[in-house]
Amino acid sequence: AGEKATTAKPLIGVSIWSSTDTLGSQVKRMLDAAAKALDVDVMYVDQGHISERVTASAETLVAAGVDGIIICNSASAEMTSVINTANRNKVYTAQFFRVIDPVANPNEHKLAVSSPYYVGSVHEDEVDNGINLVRILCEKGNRKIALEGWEAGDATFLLRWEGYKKGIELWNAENPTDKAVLLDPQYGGTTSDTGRATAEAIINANPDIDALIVSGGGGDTLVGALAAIESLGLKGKIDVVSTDFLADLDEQLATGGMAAESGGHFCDPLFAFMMVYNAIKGNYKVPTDGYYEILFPYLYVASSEDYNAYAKYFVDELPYNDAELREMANMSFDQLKAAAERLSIEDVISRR
Amino acid sequence: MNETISKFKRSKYFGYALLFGLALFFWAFFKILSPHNFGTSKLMANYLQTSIQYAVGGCGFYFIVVMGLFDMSIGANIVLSSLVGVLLSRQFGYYGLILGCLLCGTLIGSFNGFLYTRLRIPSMIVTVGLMLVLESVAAYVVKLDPAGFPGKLTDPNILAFNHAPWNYIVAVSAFLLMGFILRFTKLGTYFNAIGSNEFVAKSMGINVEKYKFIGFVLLHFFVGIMALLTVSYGRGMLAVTGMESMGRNFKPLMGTFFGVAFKKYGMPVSAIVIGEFIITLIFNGLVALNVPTTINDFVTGAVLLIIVTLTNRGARGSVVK
Amino acid sequence: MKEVVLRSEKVNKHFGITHAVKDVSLEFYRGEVHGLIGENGSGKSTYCSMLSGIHSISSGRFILEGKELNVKSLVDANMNGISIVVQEMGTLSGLTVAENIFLGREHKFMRGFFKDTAQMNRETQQLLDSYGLNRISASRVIDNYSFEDRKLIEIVKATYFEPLVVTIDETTTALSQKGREELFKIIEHLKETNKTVIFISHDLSEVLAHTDRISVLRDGELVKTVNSDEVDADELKRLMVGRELDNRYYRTDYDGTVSDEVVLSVSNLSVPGEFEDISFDLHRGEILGIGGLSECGMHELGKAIFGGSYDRSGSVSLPQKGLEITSIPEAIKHGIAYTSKDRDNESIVLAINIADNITLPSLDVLAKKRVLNKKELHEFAQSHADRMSVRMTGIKQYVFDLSGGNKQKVVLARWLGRDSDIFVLDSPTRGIDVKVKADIYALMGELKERGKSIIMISEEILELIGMSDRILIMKNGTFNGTFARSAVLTEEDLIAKMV
Amino acid sequence: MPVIGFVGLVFVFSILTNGRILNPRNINLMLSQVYVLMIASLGVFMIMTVGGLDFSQGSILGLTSIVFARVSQHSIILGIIAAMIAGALMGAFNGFFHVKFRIASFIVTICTMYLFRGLCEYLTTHGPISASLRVISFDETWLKVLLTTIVITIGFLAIHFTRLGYDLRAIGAGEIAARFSGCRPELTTFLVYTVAGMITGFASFINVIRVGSITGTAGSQLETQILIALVLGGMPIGGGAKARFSNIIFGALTYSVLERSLPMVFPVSATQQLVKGIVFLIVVALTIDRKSLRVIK
Ligand SMILES: Nc1ncnc2c1ncn2[C@@H]1O[C@H](COP(=O)(O)OP(=O)(O)OP(=O)(O)O)[C@@H](O)[C@H]1O
Ligand SMILES: Nc1ncnc2c1ncn2[C@@H]1O[C@H](COP(=O)(O)OP(=O)(O)OP(=O)(O)O)[C@@H](O)[C@H]1O
Ligand SMILES: [Mg+2]
Ligand SMILES: [Mg+2]
Repeated sequence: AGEKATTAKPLIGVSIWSSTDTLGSQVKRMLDAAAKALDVDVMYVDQGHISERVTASAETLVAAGVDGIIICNSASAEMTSVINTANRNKVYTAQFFRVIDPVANPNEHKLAVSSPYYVGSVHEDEVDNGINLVRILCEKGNRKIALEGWEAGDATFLLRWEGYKKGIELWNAENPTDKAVLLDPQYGGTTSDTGRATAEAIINANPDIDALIVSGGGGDTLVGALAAIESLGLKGKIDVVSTDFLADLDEQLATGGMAAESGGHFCDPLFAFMMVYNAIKGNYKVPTDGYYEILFPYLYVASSEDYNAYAKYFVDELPYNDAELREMANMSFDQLKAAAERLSIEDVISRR
Repeated sequence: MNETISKFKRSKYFGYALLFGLALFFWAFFKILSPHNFGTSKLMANYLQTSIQYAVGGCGFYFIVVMGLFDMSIGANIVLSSLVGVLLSRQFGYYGLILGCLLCGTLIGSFNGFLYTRLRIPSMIVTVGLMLVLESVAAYVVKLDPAGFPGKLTDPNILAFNHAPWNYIVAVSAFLLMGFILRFTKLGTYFNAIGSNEFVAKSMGINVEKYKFIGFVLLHFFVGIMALLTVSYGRGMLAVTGMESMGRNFKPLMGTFFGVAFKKYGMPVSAIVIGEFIITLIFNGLVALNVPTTINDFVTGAVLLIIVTLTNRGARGSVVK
Repeated sequence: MKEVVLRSEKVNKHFGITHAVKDVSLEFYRGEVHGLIGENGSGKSTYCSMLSGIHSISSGRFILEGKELNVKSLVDANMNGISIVVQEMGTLSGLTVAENIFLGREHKFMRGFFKDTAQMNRETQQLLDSYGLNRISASRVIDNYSFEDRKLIEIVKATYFEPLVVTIDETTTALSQKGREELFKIIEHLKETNKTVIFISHDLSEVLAHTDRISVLRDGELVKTVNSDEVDADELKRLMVGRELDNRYYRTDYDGTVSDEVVLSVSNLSVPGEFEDISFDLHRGEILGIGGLSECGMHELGKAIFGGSYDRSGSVSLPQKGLEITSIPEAIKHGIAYTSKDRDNESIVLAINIADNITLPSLDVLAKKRVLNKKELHEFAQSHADRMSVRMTGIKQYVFDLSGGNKQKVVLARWLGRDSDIFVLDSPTRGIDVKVKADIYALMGELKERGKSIIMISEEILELIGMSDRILIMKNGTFNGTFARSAVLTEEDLIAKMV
Repeated sequence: MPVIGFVGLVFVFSILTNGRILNPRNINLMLSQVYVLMIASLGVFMIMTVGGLDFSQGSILGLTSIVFARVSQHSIILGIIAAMIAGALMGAFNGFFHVKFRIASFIVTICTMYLFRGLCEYLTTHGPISASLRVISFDETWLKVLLTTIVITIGFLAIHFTRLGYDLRAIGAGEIAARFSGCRPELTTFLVYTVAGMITGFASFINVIRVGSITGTAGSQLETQILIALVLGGMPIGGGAKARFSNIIFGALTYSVLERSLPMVFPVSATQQLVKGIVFLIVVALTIDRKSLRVIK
């Protein structure tokens, strides 16, 4: 693959759970724009977060002759196979939305650190995000909080759940007389109808909850959960927070359908893409005693004005235009990292 | 005396007694374990609301399952028809949504039926191929949607089928239509006849190919209705690829199993509706007990297997594949 | 009175090499009950199937009321005034009684798209009631009724459309005494309303009692048509059997003595609903004939001996080896062979090739330490197919392509290959042409010579008399008579014990 | 016919990818997906030969992978044995309901697909189940090739040189007649389901050494992949005499080539799948043997 980089357009493979669902299609839109701006070819393989298909996707991409892979895996153990495939075939790889936890997965971590082809990872601080969302809810006066996830055992969900639990612990430590509780999660899949059915079941079983966390799932689960609340006549009575943005978020925020929202993370893969691109170009030297890591910030939206700005700069147009993307491609890693950590609605406004 | 009992045991009333008995059993089971947050009359209405969409699909499935055919592309059709409905609703409002779902569903049905009868490939296989094709077409259709969040029903003025009474009106019309078709047209009889013995049916002058085709069209027409309810219920649809739409085949199919199992009591439609209701009841009961929904699939599978075993077992020495 | 309503002109039917119906020209009068009799396989059912659109006509034509009849399906025939009660099951399970009666003919109750089921059920019920069948409910699913009731429903179905001609193909054996009376009442009624009934039955007294004229078929040919009041049963039998008593087919010796060695002992064998408490011994080198009417339980008996019946009680044992046979694999292992009357379903696997069919029962013998050798299997199959001179393109040919006689040869080949000692042959010459028949009889003689024993279950009386050392006649599930081999044994003797 | 389908497909895609799929490095990658599929197809091949279907194989793979992962913490050999036993039990469960209660196999296995999947998800609620760290060291091509070859060879020998193959085809072609020919259809069918589960249990070993840990979705859709692969390989859906052992080999290979080559030619997933669906339909329409299907269901 190395020799190809000099002769032909680089080809970067994207291994993603789905390039057609809400979040996935946003990711694809962002990456396609970057590829066009940088004159790079991209190729997608959808793996549905099924372990064996995740590892197979890396092989498929390598077989197709990519120079680099960005991947959103579903469990850290899969990365062993992915990194081995990358090493064997001299293909750079980076994770997005995911990182290998050095404590929970020391061996995978060691492999990643020592690999000359594992470039690094761009991810969110899920635990921190979880703590934040719970804090927002508790401060709004909610004391019984239900939780709807999408798929049991998913790595990201588990981190978020940990965050929610920590958030509750913190709150209860600070307010020993006014404790809050978090219910065990139920799982609503990634589609809006299953999301709604599960949310209805949760509320039917726990009519006294005052808040619901819909922890991702690409956005459709949340759409369904809101439909459930509305149809049960509880809109405004149950505070909802989530980690995926919605189409009618402004209205939901205005009418009390939503309490707060974190999201905007579809740019995260862009930075992974930039890292791999630069590694292919030889601009970033991939260390064999570490890797590049970017902690991507969530955007928090709590009012309809916020959302309108978000819609303008993140949905209607992309947060980066061609020129900015080309410029980003020439940044050093530290600059790239800074750019990622800076990304916010204000950041985009300042650039326009 | 014995005669009366055995007569009763084969009658519709027995079928109803059995089904309501089952429903009551599960209701009581969860009610005892979780008296406060399960099975109140208001909640029962909620459960019903959730289950009817699957029952509509189950009704459709029944048409071809009684003929011994199968269709793996139901889920893909739901996705595609919903997305077409949403796309058209952007321009034509309700008309677009309704016609988009129903017409697209029916068209796909005739396409499936056409390929099946023309290519003469077993239905299970032809529909696997079609499932792959339809899923990817849906991924293209969703790209045609100009909305910021494509495939979502964002306009609050187009959500009538999302809640009572319109969702019930649509579903009940579908059930009545199915009852009507089975009872008041030749189709129900012919489907049964083809399922019972295709050769005899043929020699009775029934155009088997034609009625199989009609079976597919009807199935997918009902799937179109289910798509309308599903997309409204969830306020949007997600385009999926990689065979993930197959997950949508099975909920309606379970209702169909009930229908087929209770066919001998002459009450397929009611059995499908009550059957789906029972499944939803169990799901909600488990949530009420705070059992993780992950075990739900386990319970659903087990309950279905028990029901099929009790009602649908073949005679000794019969050939069942 | 003697107005011809239906006539056939030189009608023929070929099934592959079988010439089932040969140049049959017949006339049926309006308002008569016309009996059609003949031995098994003489072409009665085939003739009627062509009349009613179930089978196509190979050549010739039917003329109904002066117009050539050209029907493609049962329903089509109904529309033209012909209806039939078929010999086999003719109703569809899973449908209601009314739906069965009106299948393919719903138009009467269609109001546009709308099928008036209530009206259909009502009319069906009235119809059933008018036949005195009020115990049958029109809206119930037919599976709820017994075989007998289903037959009666078929009769009702066949007579509903006021057809000109009704064919009733061997239905009485399915009916109890009461059912038969109901049937004859219906026939009487049809006759009174000036309809024509073609009535097929093996029960000659019944035929004589209820028909006006009788036509006799033999080997697909019409022998003669007679007036019922001018003949007796003996005369009919002569006409039916008619052919030069083909003694050259059969064994020429009349020595029925066999060795004392008992190779198979059946005691107190029962299968509920089929036969009860059957006991007998089979000797070495014996051909034991078992005869009776089709429903007498003898077919099930053969199956039960082979271990193929569910719910069997009593015992089948091999006294020399001191063991009991309880399952098919055991029966095969200990040298028992079985050919079923239902050849296509039970004797042979149609959808695999000849070679596999021949080797299938012998695989355990052919396997050396459980390992099979392709070449050996091939040679094995080839040699036994050749030995039976199966007419085929090769042993890789699929069995469903073969004619009935050749299928039967394959069946026999597999058991010869297995080197069986005891042959339970149910209807061994069913649907087989004269040449093959002779081959099979010769083979049976040869097997006897070699000390093998044969139980031959047959509905063909001549065959029983011609081949058996001893004949057991069954009636209603029990033995009703025993005959030793003798030159003077007549068909009448046997028939007397059957009916 | 399936050979022609396979060769034709390889030929077409070699041209479309400028020969990239034949590049030696790629052949290795192409094959990496074949192992689990081919092994699990062996069991389903037998099931389909007797005329049945099995939709629960994916869930069985998921559950047996969990069993293997758990037990591998103690001993890898024990893990393989435990996974095979677990698979055999699940297969026996299918076979029992199908044979004993005479319920159509696709109904039974759809029910158990749910049942086993539910268990699988339940067991992974608190995160993926990790296997022993040592299993990753088994992720060597030569080992996977060797194991697959061994399993397939055993299958081949059993089907060709013992009465198994004859029994299966006879039962598939005519169960009643097979019974009267000395086969034991009920026992055989039950055992076939059991063995199929056991084989998939064995495949879980290869599955786990490739992915390292097991999530709730492990093995999802394997059943459909197997169905597609076998049908591409020329397997008649109703089983019987026309089932050929080569269906497994060419089926699994064709499926893998298709799966691997499409992304090389079409960069967008939706297009890949569209083409896959159409190719599948065309190959089946051209190669299916309609003569032996009297009634096409
Ligand atoms: N006992 C039965 N067994 C099998 N099929 C039956 C039986 N009774 C009726 N059917 C079939 O079902 C069709 C519909 O019957 P019917 O109108 O009694 O039921 P329905 O009203 O549609 O259902 P439900 O009673 O569930 O509302 C009939 O036309 C017939 O084909
Ligand atoms: N579908 C068929 N294919 C091939 N041969 C057939 C078929 N149906 C009947 N035959 C053969 O045609 C001949 C006439 O059979 P048919 O059924 O008409 O006899 P039958 O007189 O009705 O006998 P039975 O008294 O046993 O009912 C027999 O040799 C039979 O084997
Ligand atoms: Mg007869
Ligand atoms: Mg006959």
